[in-house]
Amino acid sequence: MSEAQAPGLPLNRDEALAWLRQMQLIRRFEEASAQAYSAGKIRGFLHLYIGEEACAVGTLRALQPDDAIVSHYREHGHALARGVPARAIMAEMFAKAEGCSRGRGGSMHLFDASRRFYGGNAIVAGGLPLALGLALADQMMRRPRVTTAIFGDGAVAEGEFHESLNLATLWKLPVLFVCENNLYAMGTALQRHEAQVNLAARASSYGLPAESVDGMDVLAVAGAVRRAAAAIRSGGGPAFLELRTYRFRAHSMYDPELYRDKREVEQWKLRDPIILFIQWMREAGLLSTGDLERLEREVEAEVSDALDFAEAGTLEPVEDLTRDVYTPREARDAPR
Amino acid sequence: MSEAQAPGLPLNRDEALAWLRQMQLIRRFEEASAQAYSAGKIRGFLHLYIGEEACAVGTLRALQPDDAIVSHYREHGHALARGVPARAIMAEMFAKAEGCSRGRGGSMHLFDASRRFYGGNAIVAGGLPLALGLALADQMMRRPRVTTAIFGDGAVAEGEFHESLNLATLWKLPVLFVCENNLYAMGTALQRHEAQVNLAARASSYGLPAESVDGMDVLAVAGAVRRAAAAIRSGGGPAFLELRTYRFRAHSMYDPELYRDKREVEQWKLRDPIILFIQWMREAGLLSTGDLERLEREVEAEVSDALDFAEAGTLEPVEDLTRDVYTPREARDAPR
Amino acid sequence: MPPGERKAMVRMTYREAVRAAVREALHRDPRVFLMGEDVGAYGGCYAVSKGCLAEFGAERVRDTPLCESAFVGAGIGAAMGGMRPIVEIMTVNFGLLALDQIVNNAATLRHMSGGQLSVPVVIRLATGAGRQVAAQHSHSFEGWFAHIPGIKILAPATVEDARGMLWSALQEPDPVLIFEHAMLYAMEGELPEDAGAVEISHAAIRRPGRDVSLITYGGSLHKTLAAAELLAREGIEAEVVDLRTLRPLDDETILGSVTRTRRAVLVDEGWRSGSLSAELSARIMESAFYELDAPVQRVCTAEVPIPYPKHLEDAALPQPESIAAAARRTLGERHG
Amino acid sequence: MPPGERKAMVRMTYREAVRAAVREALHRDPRVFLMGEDVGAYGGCYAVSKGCLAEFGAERVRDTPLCESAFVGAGIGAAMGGMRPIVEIMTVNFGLLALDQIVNNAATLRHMSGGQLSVPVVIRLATGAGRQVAAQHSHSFEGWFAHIPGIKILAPATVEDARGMLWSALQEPDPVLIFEHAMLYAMEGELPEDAGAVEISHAAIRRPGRDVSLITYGGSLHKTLAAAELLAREGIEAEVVDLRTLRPLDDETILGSVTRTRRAVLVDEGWRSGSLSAELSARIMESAFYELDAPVQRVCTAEVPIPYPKHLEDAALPQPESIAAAARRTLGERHG
Ligand SMILES: Cc1ncc(C[n+]2csc(CCOP(=O)(O)OP(=O)(O)O)c2C)c(N)n1
Ligand SMILES: Cc1ncc(C[n+]2csc(CCOP(=O)(O)OP(=O)(O)O)c2C)c(N)n1
Ligand SMILES: [Mg+2]
Ligand SMILES: [Mg+2]
Repeated sequence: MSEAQAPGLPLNRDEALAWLRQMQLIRRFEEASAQAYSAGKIRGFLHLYIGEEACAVGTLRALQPDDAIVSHYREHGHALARGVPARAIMAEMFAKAEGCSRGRGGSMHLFDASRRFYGGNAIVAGGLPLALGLALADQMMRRPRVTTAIFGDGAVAEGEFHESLNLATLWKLPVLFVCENNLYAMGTALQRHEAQVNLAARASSYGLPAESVDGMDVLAVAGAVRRAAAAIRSGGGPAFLELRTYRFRAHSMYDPELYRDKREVEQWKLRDPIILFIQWMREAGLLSTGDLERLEREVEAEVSDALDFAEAGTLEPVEDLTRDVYTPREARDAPR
Repeated sequence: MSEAQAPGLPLNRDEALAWLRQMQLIRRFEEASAQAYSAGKIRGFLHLYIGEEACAVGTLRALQPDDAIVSHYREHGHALARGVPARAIMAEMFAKAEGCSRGRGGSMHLFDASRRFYGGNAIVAGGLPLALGLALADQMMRRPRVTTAIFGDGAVAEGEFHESLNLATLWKLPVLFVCENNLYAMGTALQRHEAQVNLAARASSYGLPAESVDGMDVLAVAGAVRRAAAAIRSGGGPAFLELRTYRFRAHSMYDPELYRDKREVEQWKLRDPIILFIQWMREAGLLSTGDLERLEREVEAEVSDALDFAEAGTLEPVEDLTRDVYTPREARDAPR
Repeated sequence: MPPGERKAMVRMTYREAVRAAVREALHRDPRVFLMGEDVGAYGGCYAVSKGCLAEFGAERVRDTPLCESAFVGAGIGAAMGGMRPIVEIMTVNFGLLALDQIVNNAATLRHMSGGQLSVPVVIRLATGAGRQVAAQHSHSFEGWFAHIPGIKILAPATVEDARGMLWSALQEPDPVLIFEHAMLYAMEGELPEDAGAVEISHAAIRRPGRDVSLITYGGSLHKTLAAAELLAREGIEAEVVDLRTLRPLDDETILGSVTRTRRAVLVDEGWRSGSLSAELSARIMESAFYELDAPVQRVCTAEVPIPYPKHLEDAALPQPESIAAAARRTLGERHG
Repeated sequence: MPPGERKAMVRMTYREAVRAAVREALHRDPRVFLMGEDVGAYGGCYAVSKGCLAEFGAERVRDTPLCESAFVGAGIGAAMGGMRPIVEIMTVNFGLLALDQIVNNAATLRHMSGGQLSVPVVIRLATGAGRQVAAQHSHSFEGWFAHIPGIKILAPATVEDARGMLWSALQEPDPVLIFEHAMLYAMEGELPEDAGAVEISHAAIRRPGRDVSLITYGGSLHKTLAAAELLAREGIEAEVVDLRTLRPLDDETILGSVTRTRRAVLVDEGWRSGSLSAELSARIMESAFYELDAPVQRVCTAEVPIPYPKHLEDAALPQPESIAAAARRTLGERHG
């Protein structure tokens, strides 16, 4: 974690604690989700993010509030790091109307327009073109914003990835492509789905700046995102970051994990991003006695509040089933 | 045309004459098609190949009879160079049942299963996945064949291009990707549709051998294709060739050519592939007096025979309209 | 307008009417831009946007690479970002490459986000057969797309609707697809000089009649009107209904007409099985069964990839004579 | 089999039946191979092909990258090249990404080549809702795909058909799509130990009855049978028809049943407008209008992207009670 220790790194104690807290919140939130899933409170597909927390926190912390985020279906971490309340996310997964998508989307479809969090997209690579469009709108309206598209290594094989990188580069769109390379697309290992396993090299062939970053190191991620976003914001066109990470859990709750070796997982756990960050904070003298216990208590309380909130939530009335397929009349008539 | 003069180049006088004849046949055939189009004998879309003859002849002459070809909609030249009779192609464009696709396909959909000529595909990049499959069949059946996919520069932006290059490289499929880069996709110049205008560089990012070749030099094309095909045939996996060429005519008969400068066209005509090859043959002492006139007469006769044949052809009976949507019973019951 | 004064009328083609609509939109609303393959330098593959690049510049008239999924997705994203994109897909045949974006994103984002997101994108697509461009360029999928909840579908059949539907579509908060039948572009009509937006929620009775309802839209309207002429000569007064909007359907006008005439013929250029006409037939079955004097008839396209030859293409499509014959069948008892 | 002897029966799930069919095909025909996302190391996203990689090796059980268009196209090409591919698309929702290949290639190649080419590819897709996987994973497009001429569509609803349809599909010279409803995989049934291929051109009467025909297929069959049970308790004898093959439809069985019962309810999980039920209704209108005692009713899915919450998903889909209610409506006079 060399960079963080370099003089001038903008990370003071409060910030470091906030980042750590967020990583822990994601971890705890995910563990609670898995339990709620086993208890039948959460249904459908649930894709856990455990192990990848540094990617979400590093990326989202380095962006501005009016930047847009387009994520995929493994996005609880991104939503939390963006500031979507844990309550709203948990309620969403409990299928409650108080959820951030009114309960209609569930785990794979978290939305929060007020935070410019545009999903929650469950077609692999399907969010990339949307990110292009959001960025194009900013470019045409001369708004100095960055749109970040987050996706996995599996998305890189899809045609939409290619079309999007070409178009973004050609039009110099303010898009940051963030690929969370966790080495597997479901059960298919990177070298079995990509002819070119160096994803930054793959991306740079489009002529946009591309870099590989240690996705277990929140400071490295944040540094790379901050630099890339600054360049994009000042008109430099799109950039690509490969975050090298690993999911500690199965692909989804259905996955029997036949395709990888337990030892490989254990090996990666030695690089747990939360532990690494705690170590760094300790070494940098940013963690005082009691900090950790306090954070853990706070996070625990926040997650259990989210669970209570979700539990207490209400179901959307059946009569509203087809509401919002098209814009309801009330909303149409309101001044836009 | 350095390479052709290198000692040991396998091109004797007879071959050279045959190649020249084919290039001239394509040119003359195309001119006659344009006239037939103006006369209303050919309808629909007609995409002329004039200026690109060296690509077709160089490529097809370097392949084996049991290799497969998957072409796009600007494919008269490929079909002719493959040996599909001029009669059958002209009859096809005249919508006659004697045409190589029974008259049903027209200019964009030439097929000849007996010559393993698989179209004639009019969805840009849509033929690439088919080529993968044909090659996969050969690979699995241990047949030492090469499948060549021919497409334009415009196809490179499509998702199917990307998916196909990745999959072919990953599976080491015996596919030769031949991109006829004529610098325009309809009215969109290369630098306006590709972020990376060096298409060989684009392709090589997948990790397959890729080369740019002077597409106006039939010997250069043939040499590159022969080398690539040999490597593929011996199990080396796919390869990519960019043939740098230019179409002398409009994109299709509808195109008013608003997007390019007449001078640019004139400039390229100075590198007319037929003239260049004649010059080379002269310098190499392979062209005798009278050869050219004789070839021209032969070609003229062949084209006019094709026109007569097409004119005399018959229309498919209306009753057969829906025949072959599914395999007819007779064909099903025949031993397969 | 003072009584007795006539509005100044102008003659223009359907193509010119669409162009006028595009230009009006670009003038009136700075959020509007046009994007698609060859809409700029080439002038549009049907010359609809000819001159627009020069008039509005490359930022607002954007040539895209060949990447239907990415640029349609970018249109969706730009709409979410506050723009009002007009995305042109050359023909609906290539639109299949963008179907994921249309179905999984444009059509679902509002509902699945609990009403938070709005996708005011307008997609224009050419459709239909008749130009002998064969099996990959001739299909009519507008009725098929009408299956998808969350999008609206318009099919202007007259110069007036070609002129007026675009602006209305741009006022919609939800995605709208406008299908322009390629055979109509050259059709001429008269319009008031100041013609502008038309309403887009009602079907229109293009010819009143009491004996049988002929219900159709788009390119088939004119064949159906011709059929009504044929029938008139036999003393049969056919009412011709132009659906105009294919989703949502204007049940009131449709059922009103059928209830009056007690007989109906449904005409569309989709393949018969699963055609829009099937949906209309089912609705009439459900809501006007007891009003019917004869079973409803359909005249659709033969279930075959459209072949190139004119005689076969004609035979595959609805024609005035086949429409009139179906009408006569519904009147069997009287006109057997 | 000697009289009096009973065939040995085995119990298995629908999933096991599909697996047995896949294994049988791989054993019997060396041209058969299985390809798709995660069919190998992961064991299939629905565990259908679990164990097949180990049994047949990586050449015949091929994990693909995420690239639906390329691997479906490769299946089409391999079929043309003499193989008999079974291509698995995880769900039809992702199948939209491969629609260009299916519609523009698989469905057209035979006809447009004048009958020269054969595309004996089998594509298996999961379909349907019920697992709370929301708006991008739950849709039923099999009825919609049945609009496309040139392909055949099967929908096995029973363990016997899951076991037997695959081999029959592989004997077809034309492309066949097999839709497996995701809710059926866990369903158990009894089969003769030596169960094998079943014919695939006829619908089946799963329960005879004389009062009303309930016509359905796939996942809805079991809900429809449950509805028939409900009705039986009220003295209504419903006949339940399982379409089995959605394209081409078995008009004889369908119309035969309706002509006998004079009433019909059509049930499918597609959205109502433009559903397969619309096509059935139109056919009944055209061929059995005078035999009907009441208007045909449809029970389809509400026109909404399927929402995540169980109560809303249930409300969106056909259910035994709504099916029974529709049947009662057709019997209005007697059972108002
Ligand atoms: C177009 C499409 N194809 C297949 C799937 C099924 N699927 C869901 S996630 C996934 C793997 C994606 O892997 P990756 O992009 O690496 O993301 P990760 O899950 O590793 O975070 C697959 C195949 C899908 N959702 N969309
Ligand atoms: C998917 C698709 N999009 C658009 C078109 C319309 N179209 C036909 S040819 C063409 C340009 C293709 O250019 P290129 O690949 O360079 O081939 P060239 O015509 O130059 O030989 C376009 C846009 C199409 N046929 N298919
Ligand atoms: Mg991954
Ligand atoms: Mg080109």
